[in-house]
Amino acid sequence: MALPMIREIFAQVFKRPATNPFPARFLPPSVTEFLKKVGAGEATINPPVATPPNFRGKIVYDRDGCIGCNLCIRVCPAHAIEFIPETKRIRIYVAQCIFCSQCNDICPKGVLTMSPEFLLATEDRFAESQIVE
Amino acid sequence: MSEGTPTKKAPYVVPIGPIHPALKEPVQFLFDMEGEVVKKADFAPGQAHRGIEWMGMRRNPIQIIHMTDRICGICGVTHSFAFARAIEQIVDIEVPAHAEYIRVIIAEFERIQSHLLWAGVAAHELGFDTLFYLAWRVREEAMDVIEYITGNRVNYGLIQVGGVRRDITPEQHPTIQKCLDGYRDLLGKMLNLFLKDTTIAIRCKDCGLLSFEEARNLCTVGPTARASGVPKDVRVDYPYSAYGDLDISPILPTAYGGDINGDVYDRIVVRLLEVAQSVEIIETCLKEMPEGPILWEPKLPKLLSACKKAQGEAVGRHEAPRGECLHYVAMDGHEAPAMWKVKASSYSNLHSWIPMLEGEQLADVPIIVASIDPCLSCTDRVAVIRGAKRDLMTKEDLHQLSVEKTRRIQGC
Amino acid sequence: MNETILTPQELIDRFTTAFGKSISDQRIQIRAEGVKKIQNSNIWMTITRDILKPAISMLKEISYPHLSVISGWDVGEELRMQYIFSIYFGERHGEYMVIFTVPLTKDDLVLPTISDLIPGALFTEREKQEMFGVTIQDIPDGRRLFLPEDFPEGVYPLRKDETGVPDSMIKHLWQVKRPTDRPAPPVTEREEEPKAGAEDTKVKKEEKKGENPPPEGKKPEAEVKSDE
Amino acid sequence: MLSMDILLVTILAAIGLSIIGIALGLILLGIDRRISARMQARIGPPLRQPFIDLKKLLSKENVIPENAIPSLFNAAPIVALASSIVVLLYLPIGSMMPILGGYGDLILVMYLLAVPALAMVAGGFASGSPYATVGAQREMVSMIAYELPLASIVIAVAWLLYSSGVADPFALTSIVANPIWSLVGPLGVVGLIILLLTFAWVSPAELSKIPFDTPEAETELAGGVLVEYSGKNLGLFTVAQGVKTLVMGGLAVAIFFPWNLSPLFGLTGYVALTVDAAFFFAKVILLMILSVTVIRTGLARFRITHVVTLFWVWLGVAGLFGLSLVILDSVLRGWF
Repeated sequence: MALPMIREIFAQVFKRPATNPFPARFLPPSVTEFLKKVGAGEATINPPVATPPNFRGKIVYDRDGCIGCNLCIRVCPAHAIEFIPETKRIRIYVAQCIFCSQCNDICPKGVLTMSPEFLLATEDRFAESQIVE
Repeated sequence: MSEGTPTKKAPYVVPIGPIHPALKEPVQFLFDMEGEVVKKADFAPGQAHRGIEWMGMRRNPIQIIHMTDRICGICGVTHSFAFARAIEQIVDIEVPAHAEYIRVIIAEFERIQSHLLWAGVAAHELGFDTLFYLAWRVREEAMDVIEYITGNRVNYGLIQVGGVRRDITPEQHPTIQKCLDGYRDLLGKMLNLFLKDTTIAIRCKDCGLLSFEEARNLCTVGPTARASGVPKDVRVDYPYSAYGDLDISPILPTAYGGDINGDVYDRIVVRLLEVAQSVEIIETCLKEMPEGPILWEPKLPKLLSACKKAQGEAVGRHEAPRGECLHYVAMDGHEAPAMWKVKASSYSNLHSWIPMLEGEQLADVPIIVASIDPCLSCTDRVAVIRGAKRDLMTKEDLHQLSVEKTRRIQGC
Repeated sequence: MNETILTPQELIDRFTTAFGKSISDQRIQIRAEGVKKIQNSNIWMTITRDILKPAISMLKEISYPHLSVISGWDVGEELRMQYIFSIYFGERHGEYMVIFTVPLTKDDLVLPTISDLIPGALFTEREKQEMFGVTIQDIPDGRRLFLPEDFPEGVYPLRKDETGVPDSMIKHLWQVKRPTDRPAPPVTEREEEPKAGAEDTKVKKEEKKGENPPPEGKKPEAEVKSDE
Repeated sequence: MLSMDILLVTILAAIGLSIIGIALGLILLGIDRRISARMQARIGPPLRQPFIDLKKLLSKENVIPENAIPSLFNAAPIVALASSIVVLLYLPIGSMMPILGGYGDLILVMYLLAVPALAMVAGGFASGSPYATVGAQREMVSMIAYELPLASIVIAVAWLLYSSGVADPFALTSIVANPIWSLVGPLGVVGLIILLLTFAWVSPAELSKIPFDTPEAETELAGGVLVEYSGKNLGLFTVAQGVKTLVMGGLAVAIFFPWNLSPLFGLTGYVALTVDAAFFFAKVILLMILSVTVIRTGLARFRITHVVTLFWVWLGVAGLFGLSLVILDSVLRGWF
């Protein structure tokens, strides 16, 4: 019987695990409590694996530079962008955004960019953190 | 089976799916069993049909390009590649050669990560979780490079009608090369762990057989067809994109020295060797990449209006990790295509399940099902079937039920 | 696969000789990509329903075809079904595609099954039945493929006429529960761009005027179908 | 009066040992998971994870399927746990003699070892799910399969003790008192090593671990015999699994590695008991890592047909071969 894996696993025991311990280096008694503390600034998270340059994370919108041309709405595949007629500006629902950054490409004023931020999970898809306007 | 122990010969039905740990995707199987042997197999796909074609026929090509990224969770470039090729034929766009090479590089990285992902899933189906973790760990390297080039790990968003959206600059070459070197070193180890392991061999050899005729007549594609000896590889047969410039040949199980049996083992061989082939292709492409622009038309409004004017029909094909992927598109002077038909690679392969499964042991069902690397779709809400009644439950409903239940338990 | 390879034109000639008037609108679509610009070709032929099976048999004699998929296109007065094949696979750079378009009038949506010639066609024939409302005669397994059992009869999702998906079945998921009373955020008007970048902006503005401006509620606002 | 005292002490000791046994069993499961995770380049759960899991399971509701037989369905986990604990009471732990040592022997232990598996079979059939039924069938088949090699080990041990003139050759006390390695010559040592390796392959089967976890086969049967179990019942099965792991390790230690540390250091009294118990547990951990963790981490799952072939043909032959070597050895030594 050839079992090449046995050698492999013995070698692995003495190596460092590949896991990146996130969000804490050691399992806290309650992850929810821990994250609350992080929010309050009482604890720090063990950072996630770093993102490369030009990563497409949460969208950033410079409202004042926008000219309300609507091109972004025309190419958004997910209908995540809404036009606000009063101010001729847009509102982006991050929960519906698919992070294709097509709106960034088409924007004539360059007011839309992608930030490296990707820890966006929340319960409420219309929470303050999920709306960019 | 409250009537007691079924005797060895009594046929009984084992349902597997739509949701089952053996299936990573929703599909329902019904097996007529005799003891441990599958007598008759039937399956029903479409448990979570999303109507993507329907959605696409109400969007413009630039929007669809990003929707195609999301047809499959693993093939982030396959569908956009095939779709873009179809549109480019209708609009008569000449894609810069530089962009074609970048497309091929990403497509091959995708093949590497997809085959490694499959290898992990296959190992898991065999109850070999260690190999599953190992395969997925090394897959990360390819994912990281893909993220480095395109900006995202899964939905690359790289392809644009008429080219690609991001360049591969000379500064990026060392990182890519490092990853490729890593894979070249690793491949011997993977082949050893998968193909020399006795437990894998006894589980996979002569299991899930698909003969040459069956593979050809059932129109299978990709590694499933090649493992049965059908030398079908769009990259080789049909010169498209930068593949026409490359000197490659389809990988058959004979490349590992064995005969062609068309069993699960052969499918492992083909996929693992294709990883090596992909590494070669990427290296060649990096070396021979011509200079030039990356887009036919960088101004998107212009591109959109060019698409709107176009009329006609075309098919775009690409050899995805799972086999031929084909998009049929018809444009009739509107912004949205008049017809868009997506033929994903698994669509052609699912039929081969029936001849593979019948006569096999129940224990081999997961690995056989996984061996064609099925890729269906993964979004659905919970469907509750009680008797003849069938309704959908949303997250709110489920949450409400959990709250009620917790209260009930705490109460007593 | 041991026969000599026919060129696309030879193939068309053979078909027109054999079937004469039943074949129309034949064309070869050639494309060359990459650096070496090696050509690949797709052959399109419109054929009548009667010669569908003989044509496929003939294709089989030439080289066993790979049926990718049967597609369809509802052009309004008729349905066009495309049988998309590729032949000569396994030959390096030798493969080309053969696409038979079969037009069907809407009052006679019947097609013969080709699953006796190519067993793998069954899957896509089943799909055509449920998606386009085409009847495939003598189909060995006529069950639905992708649509759920409780999907209403007589609704064919890929049709564009009154048998298509009605508005009542469409849920606009992207709109669901979107806040409607959210106040617009204040905007600080900025003076028109000074120096750098002004050139670029002008170009883009012109473009916008020249081409068609973004539609505001022009196009049927795309809907997202529910996941069913 | 005196017998009443003994009875009381026995009962108290039995309860104490059961609790310790359950705790140690769960720790064993934790160690197994942790080591296995490290072998797979993961960090793995904390050692107390089985306790956390158990706490959660015990606080949940039992869900009984509509077409199950409730009485049998609910009795199965209790029987499984109880029988595992009873086996534990028959095992010598370090230098502490078994609590129930006087009431049974190795044969009884073998029977009792089969009971948890039988309970799972009964529970599986009672669940009324096709997965559980298939799982239960497989469990029965694999039980029958691994009994043969296990029996050859027991017979070899008993033969050795008997031929050396030890009274009560099947009693665990006498097995522990007379380390079998000291009773054999070189040929017998080879035979015993073969038997030890056989035992190392029987243990994971007895514990339904990969590659022998066909009855539970997650990817095929979604948990097999256990598919319908939830909440407290599943918790009981988890505990039984832990205790069984301890028992299998303890049995291996008692038969093959019965030595203690206390004579070496001249310790007596409670110190000796504690040291020996700790040493015993260390031996159990080591054996479990080698025969359960390594095998389950390094192999793929077998098909049930493979399990039968392996145990009936390969390990059956190996067991019988080891047994014959041991017998041959003692016969030869008897002659000279």
